[in-house]
Amino acid sequence: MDLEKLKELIAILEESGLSELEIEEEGSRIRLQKPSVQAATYSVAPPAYSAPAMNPDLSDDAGTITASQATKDAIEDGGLVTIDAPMVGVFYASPSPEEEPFVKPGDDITVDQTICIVEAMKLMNEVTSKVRGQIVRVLVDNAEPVEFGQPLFAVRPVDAS
Amino acid sequence: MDLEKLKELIAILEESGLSELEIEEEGSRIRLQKPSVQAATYSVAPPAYSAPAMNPDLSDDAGTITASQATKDAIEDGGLVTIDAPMVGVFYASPSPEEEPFVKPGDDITVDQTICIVEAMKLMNEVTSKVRGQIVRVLVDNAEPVEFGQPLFAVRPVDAS
Amino acid sequence: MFRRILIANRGEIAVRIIRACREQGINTIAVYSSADQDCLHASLADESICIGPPSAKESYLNTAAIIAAAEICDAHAIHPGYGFLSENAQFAQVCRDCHIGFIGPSPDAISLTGDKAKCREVVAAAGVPVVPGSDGIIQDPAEAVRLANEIGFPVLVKASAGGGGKGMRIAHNDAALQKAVVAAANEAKAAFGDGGVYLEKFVENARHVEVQILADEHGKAITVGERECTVQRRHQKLIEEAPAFGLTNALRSKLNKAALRATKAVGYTNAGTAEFLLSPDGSFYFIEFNARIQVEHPVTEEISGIDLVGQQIRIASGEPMGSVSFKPQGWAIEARVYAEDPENNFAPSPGKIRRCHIPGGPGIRVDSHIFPSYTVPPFYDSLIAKVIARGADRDQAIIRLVGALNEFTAVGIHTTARLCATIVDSGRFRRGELTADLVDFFVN
Amino acid sequence: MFRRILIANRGEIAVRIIRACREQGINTIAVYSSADQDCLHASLADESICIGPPSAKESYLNTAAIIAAAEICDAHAIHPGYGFLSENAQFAQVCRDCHIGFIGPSPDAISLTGDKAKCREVVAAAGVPVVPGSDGIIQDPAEAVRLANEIGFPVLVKASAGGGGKGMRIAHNDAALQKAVVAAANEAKAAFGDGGVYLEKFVENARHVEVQILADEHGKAITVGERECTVQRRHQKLIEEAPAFGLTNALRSKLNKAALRATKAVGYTNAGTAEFLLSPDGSFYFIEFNARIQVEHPVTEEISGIDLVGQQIRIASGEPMGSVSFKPQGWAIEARVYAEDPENNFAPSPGKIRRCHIPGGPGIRVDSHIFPSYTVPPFYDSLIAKVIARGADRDQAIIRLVGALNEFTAVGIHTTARLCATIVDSGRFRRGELTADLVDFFVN
Repeated sequence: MDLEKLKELIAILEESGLSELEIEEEGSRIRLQKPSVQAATYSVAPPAYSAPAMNPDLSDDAGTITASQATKDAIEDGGLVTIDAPMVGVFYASPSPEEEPFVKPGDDITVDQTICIVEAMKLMNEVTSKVRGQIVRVLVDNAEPVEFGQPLFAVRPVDAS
Repeated sequence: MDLEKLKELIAILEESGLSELEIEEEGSRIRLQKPSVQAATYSVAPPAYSAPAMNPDLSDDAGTITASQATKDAIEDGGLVTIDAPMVGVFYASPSPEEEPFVKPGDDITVDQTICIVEAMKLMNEVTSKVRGQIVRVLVDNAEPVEFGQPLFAVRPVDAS
Repeated sequence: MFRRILIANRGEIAVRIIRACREQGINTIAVYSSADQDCLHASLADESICIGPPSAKESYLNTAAIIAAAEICDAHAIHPGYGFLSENAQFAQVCRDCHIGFIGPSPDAISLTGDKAKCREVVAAAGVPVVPGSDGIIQDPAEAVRLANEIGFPVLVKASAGGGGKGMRIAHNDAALQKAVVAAANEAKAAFGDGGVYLEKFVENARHVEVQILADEHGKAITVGERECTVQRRHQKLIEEAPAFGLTNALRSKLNKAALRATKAVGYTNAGTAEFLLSPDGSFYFIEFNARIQVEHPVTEEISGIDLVGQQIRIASGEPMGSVSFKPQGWAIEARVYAEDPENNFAPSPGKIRRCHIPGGPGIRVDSHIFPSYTVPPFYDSLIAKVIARGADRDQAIIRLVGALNEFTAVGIHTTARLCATIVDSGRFRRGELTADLVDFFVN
Repeated sequence: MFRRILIANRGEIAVRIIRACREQGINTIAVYSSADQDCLHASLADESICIGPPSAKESYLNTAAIIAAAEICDAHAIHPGYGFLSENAQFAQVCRDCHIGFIGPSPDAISLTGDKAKCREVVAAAGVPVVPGSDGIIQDPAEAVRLANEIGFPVLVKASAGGGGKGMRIAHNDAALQKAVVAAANEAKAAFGDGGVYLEKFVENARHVEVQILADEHGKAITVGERECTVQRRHQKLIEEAPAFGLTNALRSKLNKAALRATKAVGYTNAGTAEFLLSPDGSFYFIEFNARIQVEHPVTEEISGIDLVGQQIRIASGEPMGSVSFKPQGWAIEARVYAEDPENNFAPSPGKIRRCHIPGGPGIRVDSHIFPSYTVPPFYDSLIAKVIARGADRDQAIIRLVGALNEFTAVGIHTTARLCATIVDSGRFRRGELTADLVDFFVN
């Protein structure tokens, strides 16, 4: 999900007389609603950050499942593991715009191998892998903002023995 | 439980520097507590009316069990049934102070037999039995106030067939 | 001063009265039906006593049970709240006969204000403008038609014993009026046991403005400002505010004077409310006198700092009002949160509130009896909370109220909280375009 | 005016700031640690973003994470609340460098007020009375002993970078003082990374009175009255009120002037508080300047109608204060409800709040972030609610607060609500006998 596009959609809805806007495409769904009628809520999969309802979550579940957690669970159900953002910041797949990504799907990775960068306060923090295995999927787009704990890669682990 | 005595106890506690007062005798227990330290709460068995805590009952149980209900349950667990006050008022065991009680433990009663009076607004309301059986216990003292639904008699029912 | 007060009511108003008593060091006795044994008012009172089965008729409307409870618990006085026995002259008389204080006006004043046609006559005779209409009860449809042609259509047919819109009909011509008189009389007869109806000119696009009165038993009476109550749905108020929007000081002063005159005319003591219709041209007409504390009293409390329920108790105990005076500050708006489903024609939505969140913070007051796991019973009024916002001005009160209503959460039932937020947040409401059809505009 | 504000805090103050932003139509961005994902502030904000693991150091105290979040979310400004980064000059400077508004004073003013010995010097130089003591940091125990014999025992040894009673010692004689200087310096070094200590005469039976300041960036500064904060336990305030009890107008006026002079002396802008010791003989001494919104700010809001958090935002955005002025009305008292067990030496009592009841009704304001099923995490401050009562006078505020605190219920954890009720309801408190040991009297 492109964050800029989302902001544009929000602006469009806000300026319109509409109360709600829903777009579904290729497995992702966006629903926007104005707060005067009911609280604003939108979700992207996986979301960079979430815009919660104006009222607290008082559902009967023991706790809220964040979208990040839901993504993580789905991936782990498939026998894969995730590598998560160690900090909030902007995700970069490659050392610089001109260069190739650190890793791409199908690549084998080893422990301590640098697999991406998360930038926070102009500092480029190299993220290294804690597992040995094969990259199955990159879960975020280049230059996309990520929150702490957000899954970045789905990896098929290889037994270290 | 003598209501006048209760009031006296309350006055004594109120005038004292104490915060709490508890008396236990012959299976009945009175506990008084001042509200500034914790909410006032006293209970008599069975209570004419209850003085609840100042804060709402937020226990995890589905609902509060009143003392009346607890008495009722205990009696019914013993295979007996209760005859309950059909209205709030003052319980009288006999038609007038000089006369014998309508019924006493051991008496057999029939359906529609008058078994006591509940006075409300100077009106003497005769309470009749809805069951046939034998009086096992009279649960309230003469001239004691009763609330709606409070068990008055424990009765061993006789099958009507 | 009364030292022990029995509260012959339930729900938020019972809780409100308990809090007022607590402030004055008065012991409280709650009465409850067997459906209400877990209710907040029964928990918060110093003592509580079960007075009957769920049916209101056998519990909260049962004079014998309530008086018996008061006698057993040695209550010095009874506060009837609103609804139930609050405007029942006979109940007030029984209290008097039993030497139990009744926190409200005299039985005579209740009788007079309860007979709406008679009250209208008495107040008109005191020089207060009333809506042109019949002098008291009309005897037959023909008389109604004659009168309607005199004062001009459309007209309203109203039940003299009425309230809440029951036995009320609007008619635009002779034929409709003849039918309306018969229908309204039948409906009034069924609802109140009194088929008397009277006629009033229908004031178009009128606002409902009411004036709060406090009158002690020593001849002092004051007004505590007006409230705007135009936003209603089927004669049920939904949003109220104080002061009323856009009134000139001259008009406000005239309204207050008229309300005081009405108070004296009906011989009223304690807290009461004079209701007026306010026409778009600035003319106003007395319509009725409410002989009780109103649901919407908190908006007046919030702008005045006067504890109206506390005043009721002091007045009923015979104390003079002393130096109480009305110095309004800021603006207050109340939204009524009902356990009803606005998307399903406001069907009652009783049931268990599994979880709830009550909003707080600056300027927010909530009067409510709900708590997590409370079950809203199907037997009584569906009001579960009043959310009141106070602000330096109307805009601030609006924005605070909208925020609080959007926070308000009760999982397990439907409520009118979000609908109220939508209405208060709307341009129409913000601009003060208050009309009787405002709610309908947002429902469909 | 800022249109998007990130709140670098959690709990009740984050909720308070969100409500203030909502009133001004400002979008809010909540940040939360992974322990706080279910928190009310994360739910109420327009957007929320996870910034780190539970440890405060890696989340709410993590400058890089908060700035990154602000940049990602395009926040125009950051409100730091109280605690955490609120009085961190370096953080305020980073915000400035990143062109993000910091809702608080300038980095220089934070630095100066944070260096308590230096601040004391500067304020004393401006003619404000300070407690007799050292000019700045003392270099060695011998110097302390010399000085103490000059000004008279007992004396206080205080950490220059201190707060919350850390690095503070009282000494009654030479030997004890020598030990105290070393111990306080070590404690201060460990707690704040700065071992500088200074000396003050210990004012016996002193009350803690603080003056609320608002100063805009155009040279206007006003006082918004004083607050009484004497009722503390181990330097943690428990009950605060406004105004302070029993002050003469002359004394009040002198305090306000001293506070304004201190404000100018330290070059302060935004909302801040000048703290004073008030001796039983009516003399007072400046002790420190708090460069943040205080926990107890609501009591001032309740008697003044001024939205202090709203003013903070307007001032930080560069707006002039305009006609804001302080016209106090009535009395307000706040009780802090902590998740602590008063019967077990105030041990923290984190855990799941299975059910809760938040009191309401006239005059009651609750600032809280709890809700049913909320789990109080063990990682942060244990404040779970502030219950604030407003009344026409102190007696009314007291009785309302006691009632509300007795209603307050949180099943599953221990709280200080009942203890606060006991203290406020006591004869000592009612009579205004406010001393530092008041809490201890009710705990043992």
